[in-house]
Amino acid sequence: MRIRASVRDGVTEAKVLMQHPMETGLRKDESGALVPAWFITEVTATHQERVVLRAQFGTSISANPYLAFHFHGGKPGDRIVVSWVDTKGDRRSDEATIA
Amino acid sequence: MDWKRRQVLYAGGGAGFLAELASLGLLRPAAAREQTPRAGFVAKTVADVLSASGLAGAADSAQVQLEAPEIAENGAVVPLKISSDLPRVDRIAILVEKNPVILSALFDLPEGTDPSIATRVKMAETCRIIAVVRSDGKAYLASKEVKVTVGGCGG
Amino acid sequence: MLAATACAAFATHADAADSALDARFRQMLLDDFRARGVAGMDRLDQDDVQKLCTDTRDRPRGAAVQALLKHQQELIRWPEDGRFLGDWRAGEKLAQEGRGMTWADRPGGPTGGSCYGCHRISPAEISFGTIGPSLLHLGRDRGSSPQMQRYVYGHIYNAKAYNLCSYMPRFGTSGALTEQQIKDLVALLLDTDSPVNRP
Amino acid sequence: MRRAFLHAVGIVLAVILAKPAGAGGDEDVQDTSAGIERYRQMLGEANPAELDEARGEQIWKTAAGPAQATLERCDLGLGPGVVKGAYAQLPRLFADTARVQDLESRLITCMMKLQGIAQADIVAKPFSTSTVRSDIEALVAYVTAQSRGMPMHVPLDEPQERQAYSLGERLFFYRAGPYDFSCASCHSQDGRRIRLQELPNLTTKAGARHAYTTWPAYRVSQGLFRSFQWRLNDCFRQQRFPEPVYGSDATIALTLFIAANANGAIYNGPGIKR
Repeated sequence: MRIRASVRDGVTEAKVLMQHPMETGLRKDESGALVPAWFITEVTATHQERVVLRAQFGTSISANPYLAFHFHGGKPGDRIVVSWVDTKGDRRSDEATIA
Repeated sequence: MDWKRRQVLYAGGGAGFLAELASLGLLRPAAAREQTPRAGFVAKTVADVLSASGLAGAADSAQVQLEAPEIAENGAVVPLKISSDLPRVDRIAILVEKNPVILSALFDLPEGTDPSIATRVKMAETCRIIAVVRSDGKAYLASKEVKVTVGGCGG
Repeated sequence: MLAATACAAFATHADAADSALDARFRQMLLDDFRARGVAGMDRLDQDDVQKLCTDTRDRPRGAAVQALLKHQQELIRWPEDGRFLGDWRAGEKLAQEGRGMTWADRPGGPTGGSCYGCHRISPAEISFGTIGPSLLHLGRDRGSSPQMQRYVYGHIYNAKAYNLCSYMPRFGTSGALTEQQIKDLVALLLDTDSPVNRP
Repeated sequence: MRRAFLHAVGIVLAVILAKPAGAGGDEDVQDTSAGIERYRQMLGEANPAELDEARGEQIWKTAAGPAQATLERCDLGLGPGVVKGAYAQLPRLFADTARVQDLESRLITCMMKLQGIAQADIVAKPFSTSTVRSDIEALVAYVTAQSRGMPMHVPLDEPQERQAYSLGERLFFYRAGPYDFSCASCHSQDGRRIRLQELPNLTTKAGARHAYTTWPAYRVSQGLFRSFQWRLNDCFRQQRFPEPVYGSDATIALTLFIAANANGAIYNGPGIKR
């Protein structure tokens, strides 16, 4: 995951890139076989342990999802954590500090 | 998408398959279906997606802004920005009208988070993208048609 | 005299360097490509047309040009039934299809004309290339007389019979498209019912 | 240019056309271009190639192979371990291998020499698929990103480098295969496109500069990061040629031809493309 966050005029902008294939289950591979669905279903972002965004994804969020959002109350050095869970039950969590 | 297609879709999907069964309501009493958190992702019409997502009756509003390109060079990645001037927005949804799964994403915004989101969606074909926000319990929307084109040598 | 000799000497030297580079180039092709799927190494062998166009950077000149054009014309197999117009709907599908004859394609798999890669054709398709000219309204503008039909058929079959170093593939000569498929493309371009020509 | 176009393409039907070819002067075409331009702008705001850069950096710094060594002593042309700016000066002649090498062939050399990995294992699957990620492509993302903002300066001082340029040029113009294509068929005119994708004219400085400095790139249509070797490989596939050998002299010569034509430009990759 790549997380970038910066604060301007009291509003923190967070930009997140997540590595994930986001397979719809409708795509065929090179041999013509259907690739099983496999995608992120939930994303949670916290700022200093407080939830600032909860997202549910379907199959039609693009591969390697990008997400940008804005919240109040952040200041440089604060901790942001972004976590996701996918249809296989895999989880991933990464953090960054606000610049 | 019909049930048979979903079976194919999730064949071999393991935990994902069970999760979707649960979200479809098939592992729960029928009465609980409306409350399942992912009900919007299996609804088959825009109206059903909206009612399953607590956004029923969404009306066009100039106070919802949806920024999307007129033409997507590739339907696999269509960048979107959604924002709103409405107060106390606590939910945002993105719908792609002609995708096999209409609901693309659902965001819950706690107090202190601005109604301003950017992400990227897949589009199966040229159609309308609909952005819905909920403000003070009422739903509002903006929509835009995005043309999806065939690209490259195609080989 | 001295200048002429020096010139000749230079030319000889340059030719020698050129032929050394030539030999190195040929060896490089052999060493650095490999057959895969339907794409065999024989595809790197040039015919007379490819060679002349390579050597002249697609601006063919010299005595050989007319003879080569004539030979390319002879390679066109005209339909025995004398008909050129097929089904424009099938033609539209072929025009959209870009697959075929790459190392990733199955032998006998779908092979298209890749027409939209280079040409504007039906008005509804906004994703079209511009390497070739726009063909929108072709039949409307130029008519669809038997001569015109034959002309378009010939061009699709073997573009090199009309312009030796055209960028357009020789779809009939190379075996990429069948007679019927070329007729379908002619119909797409010239049939009055085709979206290309509808008012 | 117009004359040259008519002459060279000569074209199918140009002689009998009432209207000039599709480029320019057409409102629909203009609208489409503006729409696509906006799409690209929005895409440029975040490039998933960053994920590959991060993964590549980790691979670079992780001990691997029989020798359990990292790639941190790899010499990419500016001395062992120097990554910053190295890509902007590749391909170039390397004394230790006595060979002109591009980034990818040089990465193979380092993996063999420093880590003791067999060449066959490295080049078995050099390109990512939807299920398997290529380590080399991630390394390419990491290394190329370290040249962002630096001027392209591919050396042509050595005879071997100049010979590679000439061989690359020959390959660029070599027409063959069932469709009679060369690289030049698509890449020797200004302002042309395949479908909606503009084709850089790689025979001009401006065209080569724009194209070379935005590769390698994240391809949104594939959801994958793609290296320059992949770019050439897929062009040859579409040319209906046999497959170029990964990291071969032919691919390096062609890369050098384009890269040297881009000299003086500011490297701006990795890019993001359709």
